[in-house]
Amino acid sequence: MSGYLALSLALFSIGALGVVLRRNLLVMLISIEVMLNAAILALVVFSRMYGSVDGRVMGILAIAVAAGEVAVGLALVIAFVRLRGRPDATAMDLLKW
Amino acid sequence: MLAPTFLTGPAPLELALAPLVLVITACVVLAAALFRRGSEEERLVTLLVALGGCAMAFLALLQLLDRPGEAFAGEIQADNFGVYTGLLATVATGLVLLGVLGHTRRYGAGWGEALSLMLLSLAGILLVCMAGGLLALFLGIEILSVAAYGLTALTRRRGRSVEGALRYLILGAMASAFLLMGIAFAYGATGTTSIAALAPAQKLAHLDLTALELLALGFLLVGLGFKIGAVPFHTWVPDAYEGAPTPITGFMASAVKVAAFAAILRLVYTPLGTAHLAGLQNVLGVLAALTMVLGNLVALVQTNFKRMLAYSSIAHTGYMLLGVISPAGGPGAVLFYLAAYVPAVIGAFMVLVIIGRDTEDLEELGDLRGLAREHPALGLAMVVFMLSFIGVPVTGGFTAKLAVFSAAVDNGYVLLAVLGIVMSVVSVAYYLNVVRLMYIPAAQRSWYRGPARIGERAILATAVVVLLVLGLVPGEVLEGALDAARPLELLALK
Amino acid sequence: MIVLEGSIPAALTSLLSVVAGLGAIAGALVVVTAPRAFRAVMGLLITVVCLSIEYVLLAAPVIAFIQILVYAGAVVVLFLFVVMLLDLDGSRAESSSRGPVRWEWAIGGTAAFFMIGVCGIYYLAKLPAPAAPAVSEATPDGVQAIGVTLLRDYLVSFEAVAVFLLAAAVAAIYVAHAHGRGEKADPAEPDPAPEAGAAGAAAGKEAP
Amino acid sequence: MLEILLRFLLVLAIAQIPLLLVPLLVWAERRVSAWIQHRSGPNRVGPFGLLQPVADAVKLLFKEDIVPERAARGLYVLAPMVSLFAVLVVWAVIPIGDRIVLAGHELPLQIADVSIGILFFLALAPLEVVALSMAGWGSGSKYPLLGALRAGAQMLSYEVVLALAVLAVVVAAGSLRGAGIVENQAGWLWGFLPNWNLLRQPLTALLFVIAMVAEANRLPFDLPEAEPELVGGYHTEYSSMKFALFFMAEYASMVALCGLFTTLFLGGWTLPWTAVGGAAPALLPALLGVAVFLAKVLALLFGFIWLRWTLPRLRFLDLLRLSWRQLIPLALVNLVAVALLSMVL
Repeated sequence: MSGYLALSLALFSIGALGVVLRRNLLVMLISIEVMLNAAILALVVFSRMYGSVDGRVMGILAIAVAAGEVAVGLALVIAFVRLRGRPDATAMDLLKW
Repeated sequence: MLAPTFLTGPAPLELALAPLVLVITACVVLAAALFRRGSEEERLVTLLVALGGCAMAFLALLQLLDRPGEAFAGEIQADNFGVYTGLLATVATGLVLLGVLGHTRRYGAGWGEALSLMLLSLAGILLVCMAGGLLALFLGIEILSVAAYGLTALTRRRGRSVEGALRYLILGAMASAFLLMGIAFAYGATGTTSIAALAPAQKLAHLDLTALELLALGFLLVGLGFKIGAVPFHTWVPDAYEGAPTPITGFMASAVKVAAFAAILRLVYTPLGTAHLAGLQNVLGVLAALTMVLGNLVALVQTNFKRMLAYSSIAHTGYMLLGVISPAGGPGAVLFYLAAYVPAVIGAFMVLVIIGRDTEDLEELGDLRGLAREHPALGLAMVVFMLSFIGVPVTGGFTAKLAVFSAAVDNGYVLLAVLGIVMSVVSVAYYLNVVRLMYIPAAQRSWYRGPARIGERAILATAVVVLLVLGLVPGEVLEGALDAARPLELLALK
Repeated sequence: MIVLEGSIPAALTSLLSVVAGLGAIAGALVVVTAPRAFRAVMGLLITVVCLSIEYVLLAAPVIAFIQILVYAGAVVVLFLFVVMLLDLDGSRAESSSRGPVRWEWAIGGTAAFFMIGVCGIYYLAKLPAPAAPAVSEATPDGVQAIGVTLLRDYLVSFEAVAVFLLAAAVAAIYVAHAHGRGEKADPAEPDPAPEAGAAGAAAGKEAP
Repeated sequence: MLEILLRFLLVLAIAQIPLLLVPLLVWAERRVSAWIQHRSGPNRVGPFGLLQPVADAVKLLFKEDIVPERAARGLYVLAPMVSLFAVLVVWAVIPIGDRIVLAGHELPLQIADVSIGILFFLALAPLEVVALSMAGWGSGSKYPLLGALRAGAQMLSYEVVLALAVLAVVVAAGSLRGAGIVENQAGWLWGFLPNWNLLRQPLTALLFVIAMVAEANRLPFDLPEAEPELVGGYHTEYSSMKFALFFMAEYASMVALCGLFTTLFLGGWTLPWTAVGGAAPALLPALLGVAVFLAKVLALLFGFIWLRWTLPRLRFLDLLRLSWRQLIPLALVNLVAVALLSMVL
């Protein structure tokens, strides 16, 4: 059990690092997906630990939420690229301070 | 198929009626926008429909006042705290909608989408306010966030709008991941998903799950810190506020903020949170201090009015966090603070909307130069809003700050309260700068022409009157707020 | 393959779970280090598939296959679609994105997350053994249990997800749609680079 | 031990079916197309040209294996393998017959009788798109990229229709197991017709067929590889055995989809008006059931080929419009109607 949780924490950390370090907007979105996946893994692990269905049901709904967030994120990236030419966070320079 | 209600209180459907009405109205508005996209009259009609939806939601919520109940396996919990915050958010949304009543020409593109997203967002906010389960709370936050991303990017051909939305989305989605992780660990530590029952586990009592509890609270705190815009997690606030169209900014600064604080209050004041209250207070106290200082200092140097208000809203988040960490009287004070903050912030953004009605968005501080001489009524209203932000007596802002700071002092946070007062004094500089600019003479500017529309008059008058009432005779509202938050306090003081 | 308990030796399942866990971490590392978005998506796919193997091992096959269905079937394909779409003008738009990494963030972030991870692992080492599930999901009853819980205890959340998806769909379609009526680019801002125009036109043609 | 061995052999045998059908299909496609166009078709190698696929395979084996210079090598090499893998793995949950008794052991005629079989199929089938995207991107050239883009959009659109149609059947049958759905179709409709979902839910079947053709990338929906426009789409740059793998995957996916259709709508291994498939799992009836199943699949495959040589290709935007504007709303209405009806009845 603790091994699974360690896996979840590790994935979460790696994903968070990806969001913070990478400048490619698409990669940042993918890293967020990794973080959400880590959270879903934790839900399933705890569900197993308690022998109840709750965690799994929450996980199923969370998967749907993750997918919806990606859709909006990708739409925004497309709109952004249309305006600025590349999916790059360094091209975000209109808003300062 | 629904379980029969075992309470004498309201029927299950009645509890969920307000969000339901909003979702249905949103669908109607969306369908109308899909099939008939065009004339200003049609836009006006859809706006009225949306306003009607808000009004019905308001009435549905009003029904539940002082009639607490829970339904749907405890996922909806309509206590007074939830109803109070829900009413506040509904009124805020209604005011914003009223404010754009005369602007059907100005905000042509994406009209139907904007209205329906706002209604859906409000439905999410109500779900947050009345959530009885962790998952429902999370989903409410997700609904309101995803709608807010879309609303921020409403002017999708404008680089700043898309950029602000994208920054908002990346940080917001990351915050959601933190929240979900926190919820997972909270479930792991307690074995339950109900907020009310979120107590350190009895089921596995022989095991030490403190580590899980701490991890859960840590993740939840980071996630909620993002959503309320507290300082190390605040960077999205100015970007989103500046990028969004001004009425939307008003919506985000008012209704969305109410939801964020409802969520943080609900989660801090659970058995799980109060079991680690001292630690939470330390962390949140530091965040509050940072938030107040940074928000006020950075607001000093802004030249863009929306951005300045964004930093000022961060500062107000800091003041309200003082209330969050003060179990005795604090939560009630936060509720009252929200009630006083919402009309002022909506009013301030609406002044911007009104003066830019016929032209481009006017959002630089310089655009306000000489405004009060040309439009005395607008100027006067703005003065009231600014004074309320500062916390000058007679306005609601004063009573609110008094309530929060005295709660903080009562709970032993004298130093933080003093810091808050000092920072309020600092804030005088930038708020009064606005007033100064409005009253100095200036060349003719491109403000709106013609008489003020009825919606505009109504919204400004409402905001001013509410602020004055809250400043002069706050008694009943303050009592109501304190009463509504009392169950939360009791949990902590037990 | 679903009825793992009993039919396969325990050593084998724990070996499999370790391998899948390492695979998931490897996939996540690919995401973070990949020079190009396409490889990062492949990394996500690896992580997702490995995680669903873990779910099967955790006796939760339903969520395992929903995970693959949604992620491999929708999320990954959507990502690939956008990556390829943005690449259509041939400029390999994304390869320019190895911009400056902020080193103070890198060091601080690594330290912070490692601390969380290490503390977590240290404390969590004494978690309880799993309780036997009330109903095994490998039976039709188990699938039914999930359905019943979903629609009885989590009815509000289920409906809320529907509302969420509606909001997400409205927002995404609106934002990604290219040709709005009566809209102008903001005159106060610099014109987008010429290749952006090309990408935009291509996107306008292809996006459903 | 014997049981495990028997089961292993049985699984091995069942897994060969789509692979064995591929050469037959290749031959049939060429013969049928020739027949439709009043030509002779391949008739030199073997009787009726039956050995033509073998000749083809030998030829492909000896072709030079090219990796384009601009290709992303890993993705380029992996893509065909992933493609074939995705197709073959979904075959696991399709029951080709009832149970069979071998040496005293009763074994299911299915690779894996999982409780969520249909979900398994729906989950793993889209891996095919990922493989096509890998090929399109990995080739590092323009036509494959366009083909992969089209594949992505097309499959995303039609996957929804397919899933909604399948869901309607699942709702009516109350089971996610392939065998469960087949058993649900036992009995009679109005006393004399077989109780097949094809007859009970004709609209669902129609939706499924349309989505199925789109999923298999077959004409009139073969936009991802449309030769006149895209040279060959995602497999333009492939040669030798890698190309052969793609080729096999395409035909094998047709076989798998037809197997799913047979399971969902045609009563699987049962033959109406006879005892086949209903009775005890003796050896002969079980084998007869398998034969019935295969006969149904072959008939469907013939339909696939017939369709290809009869209908013209759609335009790409029309294809997407068809899905989002017509089929998905229709499928949603259908699903709700089926759910309501099965609640009432």
